Amino acid sequence: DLLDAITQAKKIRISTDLAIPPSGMMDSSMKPTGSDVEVAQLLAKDWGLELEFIQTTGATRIPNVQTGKADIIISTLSVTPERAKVIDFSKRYATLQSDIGCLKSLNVKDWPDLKDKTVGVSRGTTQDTMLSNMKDKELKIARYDDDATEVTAAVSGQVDCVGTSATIINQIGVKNPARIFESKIPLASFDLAIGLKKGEPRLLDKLNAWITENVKNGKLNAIYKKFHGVELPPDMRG
Amino acid sequence: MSIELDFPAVLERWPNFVGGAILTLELAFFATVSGALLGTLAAVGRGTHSRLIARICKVYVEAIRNTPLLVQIFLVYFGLASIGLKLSAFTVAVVALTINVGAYTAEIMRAGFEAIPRGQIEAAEGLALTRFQIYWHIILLPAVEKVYPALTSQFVLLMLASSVCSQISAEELTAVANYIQSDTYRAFETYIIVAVLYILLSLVMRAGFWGLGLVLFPRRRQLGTPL
Amino acid sequence: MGGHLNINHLLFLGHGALWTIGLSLIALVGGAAVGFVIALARISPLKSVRLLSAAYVQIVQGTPLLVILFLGYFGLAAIGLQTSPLVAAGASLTIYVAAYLGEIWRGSIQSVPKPQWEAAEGLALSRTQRMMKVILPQAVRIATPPTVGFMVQIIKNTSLASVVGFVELMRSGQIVNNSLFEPFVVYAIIAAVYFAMCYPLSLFSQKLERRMGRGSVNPALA
Amino acid sequence: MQQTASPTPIVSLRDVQKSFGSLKVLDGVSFAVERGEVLAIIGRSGSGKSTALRCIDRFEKVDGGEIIVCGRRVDLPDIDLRALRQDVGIVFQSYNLFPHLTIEQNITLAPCSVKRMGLSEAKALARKVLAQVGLEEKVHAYPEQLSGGQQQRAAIARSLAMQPKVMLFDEVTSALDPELTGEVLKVIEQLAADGMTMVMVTHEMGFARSIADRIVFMHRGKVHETGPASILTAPTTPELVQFVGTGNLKS
Amino acid sequence: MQQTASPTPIVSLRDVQKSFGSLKVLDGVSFAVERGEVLAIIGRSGSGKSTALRCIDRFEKVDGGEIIVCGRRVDLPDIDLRALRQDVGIVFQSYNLFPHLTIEQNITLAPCSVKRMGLSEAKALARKVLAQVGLEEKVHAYPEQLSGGQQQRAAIARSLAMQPKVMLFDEVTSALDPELTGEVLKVIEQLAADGMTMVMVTHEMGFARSIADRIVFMHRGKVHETGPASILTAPTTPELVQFVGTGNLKS
Ligand SMILES: Nc1ncnc2c1ncn2[C@@H]1O[C@H](COP(=O)(O)OP(=O)(O)OP(=O)(O)O)[C@@H](O)[C@H]1O
Ligand SMILES: Nc1ncnc2c1ncn2[C@@H]1O[C@H](COP(=O)(O)OP(=O)(O)OP(=O)(O)O)[C@@H](O)[C@H]1O
Ligand SMILES: [Mg+2]
Ligand SMILES: [Mg+2]
Repeated sequence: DLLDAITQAKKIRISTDLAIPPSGMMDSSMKPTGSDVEVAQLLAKDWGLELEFIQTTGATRIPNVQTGKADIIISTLSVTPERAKVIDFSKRYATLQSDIGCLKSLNVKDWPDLKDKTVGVSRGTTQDTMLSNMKDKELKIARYDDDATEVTAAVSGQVDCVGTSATIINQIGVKNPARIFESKIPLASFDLAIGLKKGEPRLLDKLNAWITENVKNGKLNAIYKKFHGVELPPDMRG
Repeated sequence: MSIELDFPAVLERWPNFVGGAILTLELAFFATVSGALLGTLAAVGRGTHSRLIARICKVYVEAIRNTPLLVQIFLVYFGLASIGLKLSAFTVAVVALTINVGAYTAEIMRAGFEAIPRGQIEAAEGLALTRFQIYWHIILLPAVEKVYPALTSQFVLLMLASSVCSQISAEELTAVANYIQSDTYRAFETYIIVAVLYILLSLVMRAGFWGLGLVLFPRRRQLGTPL
Repeated sequence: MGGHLNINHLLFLGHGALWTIGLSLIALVGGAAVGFVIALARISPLKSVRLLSAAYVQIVQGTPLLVILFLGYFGLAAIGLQTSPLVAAGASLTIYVAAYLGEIWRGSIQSVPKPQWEAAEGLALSRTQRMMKVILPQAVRIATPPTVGFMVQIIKNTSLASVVGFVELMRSGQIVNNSLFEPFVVYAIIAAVYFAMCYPLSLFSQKLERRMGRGSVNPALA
Repeated sequence: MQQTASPTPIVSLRDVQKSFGSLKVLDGVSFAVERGEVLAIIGRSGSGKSTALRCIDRFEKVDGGEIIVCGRRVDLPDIDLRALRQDVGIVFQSYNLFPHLTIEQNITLAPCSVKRMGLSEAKALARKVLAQVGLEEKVHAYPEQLSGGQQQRAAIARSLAMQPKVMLFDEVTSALDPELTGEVLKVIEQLAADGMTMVMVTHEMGFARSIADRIVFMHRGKVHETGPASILTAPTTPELVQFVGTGNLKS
Repeated sequence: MQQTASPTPIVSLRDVQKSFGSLKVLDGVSFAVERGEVLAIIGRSGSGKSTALRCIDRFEKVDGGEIIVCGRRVDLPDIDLRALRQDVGIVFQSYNLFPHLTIEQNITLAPCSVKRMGLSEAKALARKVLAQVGLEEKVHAYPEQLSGGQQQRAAIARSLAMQPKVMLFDEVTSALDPELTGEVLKVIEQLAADGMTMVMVTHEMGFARSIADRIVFMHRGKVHETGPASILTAPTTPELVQFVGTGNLKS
């Protein structure tokens, strides 16, 4: 099975999108970095394997493992029942806190205040799905292809509100001090898990064991804190 | 087959697909109409005696034809917002696509203008028609007729290229596909459906152009000459 | 995240530009070879061959390149054919380019005036001799400007190969932008690099066009 | 070079010079056309016949000399081109009908656009000029549905509809076979009988002889011989002798 | 319809039928050409002259009737086209020289490719046929550097180089002015004097009269009158009277 194949090749191929900061991105010397990147590196080191990143775009993360181009996905995959029909998920290795962030000067306290404001999101993210399902709240949603475009939309004034992780919300003010954004309404916390092809129970068990161990020893929490500025939620810190 | 295809799971989102396809068609329609106008003007501009106007038109055509559409869209979308002009994604998409296809249309139309035999223009000059009357009555329609297949292809390509508008939050067909496939993780089913829809849309457009050709070129209709 | 544009970013972009050039070359060489066959098939005396090639052209021209690339890479893998990204991208681009070049060249071949075909026939030349010695040398002159014009479009369209994992110019720009969040700077650079690659070709095609004294009617891509 | 000096010529060229690049095409051409006169310009290929004709309607700018048409100085840069062309009708060898318009639309276009004539009036006019050239039944046909001779007659009708004071013809029959040529020449004969002033470049020696009041024989950009039609039967210069000689092969 | 029955005609058409769609273009055409004979086909535009000529070299398939050329049944589907065309040379109104090749290359192409002649031998042949048409000095020129008459003569030379048994000419002079026409007709006269079998469609009545052994007058897809050149001066059918009558306008 896949686990044997990996062990035999002494190499693990991990599907990661390197254009979704702060989980996957490039540092100033154009080396991969980010929370997912370090998780992947930790995993490869622990298992004594060589690590190969399969560069993907958001849309091709899943087909890469489905068709055997990559072994697993570590790329801010959040778990939903719908998606679980198509691939298997490990236990969560992190959670992602998402908020509605708005221009600081904007008087937004609760959902009704968002009426006739446009909320920018990254298309196809779980934030997108959540907001889209809130039919009763009469939200106007602008979907961008990735976080960078979403941030640019906020920076340039195309939108005054965004639905994304707290880390990204803070990034907007850094880019344009005239438009500082802050978290206004907590949206949800999503579980992030490692994705793999269906029907690989041995690999799945091994991943789960590895996650349990590294949650316990605090390594995953350290990585998360380094990039997201906050700790994992208490119930995950063991 | 290493994966199971489950089309019904994706097809149950058909209203989204239809919505996306309609938006794609709308984008293509408006950009085609205004792009045809802009391109024709630019083609006329390139042929004027005013050096300045000809130069401006040439720079426009070359700058657009040699840079990617995506970059153009970003520059219009974020550029306009940065100077405080907040237009809807749809408007921006139409504007950017118009600017883009206008440049290609200009080149095609120029070829059409040049394909009008000199004798036709001299005959019109001999009849004392003004420059504008000559363009309007003698050059425009026959030129369009000559390059109609190229124009048609160009506008179908524009429709296909409008997929990059998903980047600036226009909910056209590709955007819908991205949304659905990241929601369901059923990329294959989604892409196959999208491919079929795009082929259908291109057939719809070609049929539309065929019909328009019947109206525009009464002579062909009357004599039964195919385009 | 954040930070300023530095030499590493530029090197990264340069690396992406090299891939863009490489992919373009593959697309053009492969597309030209297959496109030539398509062009001949489109004017074949056999109706079935004509219909098949026409259907091929119609379908490929109606499908976005992105979808072709996706199905070429993941679709083949799904039915058990593992291909490397390079092979998949090469094959998909070839399929795509061939449909367009095939059409451009068919038009050029058919635009060689009918009397030329008849004159060659009247001299008892065989079908191949007529094609090789009389028709193609003339068609090449007609076909060159639209072909070069189309090459410009291909250079820009290779950006879609990012879907199969290529970090070519556009994708490398996206990656840089997503770590810098400086879209205006990054995209201006990308636009400039594309312009530097495409404009010489555009100029060349215009020169050819002018030398031959005719306008090129190329079904160019957006 | 003999020049027919007479009261008020409707067209007159004096010492006209014209070069294309380094090629001198017209080298001091002078002739004049009286009201109601028919002038035929003959000469071998490349001798400058078409160029001379085109200069009269200012399709070419001249480099020197003087051209006066209906009292207008055509050689000057500030000439009112559109006024000139309302007075002058020109018909080319390649008929240049507008292929996307019906014969009627071809004819009514200029009267409606230029003279602001009403559509119904223009249509009546179209019928009148088409009758003049014997093409009444073709008003609604498109040019490509007509034979060459019919197309050429329609082109003449289109010019006539602008009621020009002088008509220029440039080898209007040389693309036609003998029978179609006959049709067109009959129309021109009729125009001549009606008193239209005409300048025609032609290869039809027989026709030139029978219809032209005066012949201008051009050779290498100069008017080499000029005189009444009889010079064709009794040419004096060796060049005209040779030219008429080869021309006879056509007969 | 009179048919010249005689020993072994090199070209013979018997009751040839040909339609384009619903248009009957050839309606039972029969005539024959003897070895060394010069046949001129005349008739008004659209009467089917070109079509008849094209059928002889099988550029058109016939619907019925029989065509025999150099002993080959051209009407049958299994004809060896390339063998036929080695025996028949055809020259069109639009000279159709290959613009991308020099005159020499135009001429040597077929002998080298079809007859597998050596290049030096082919070049010598090119010089010979060019001498025949008086164009020796143009061997290395490209077609566009030649005048119309020269191009047409080069096209004739190209056909001659294949040493055909019969030559077909379709209005080879009608795109030319009288002087250039003269050049080409001289070449054809010389060929006739050398005994070449020729079928020519022509509008040059004078030329047809002086060179043709026999005239075929076509009218509405039929051979309406046929006979020696003298029928042109004494036509018997009203159609030929009318045709020659209008043709006279050309002289
Ligand atoms: N626009 C032009 N540019 C350059 N040369 C030209 C141009 N028009 C005509 N010529 C040259 O000028 C000369 C005279 O041309 P023109 O057409 O007046 O001759 P023509 O007497 O009408 O001959 P033909 O009987 O063949 O029509 C020719 O040598 C021709 O090549
Ligand atoms: N390929 C074709 N398809 C349809 N109709 C044709 C075709 N070729 C010729 N015809 C028609 O057949 C008729 C005879 O044509 P053909 O060319 O033989 O006439 P022609 O006697 O050579 O006339 P011309 O003197 O004008 O050359 C014409 O009415 C013509 O329109
Ligand atoms: Mg002329
Ligand atoms: Mg003919």
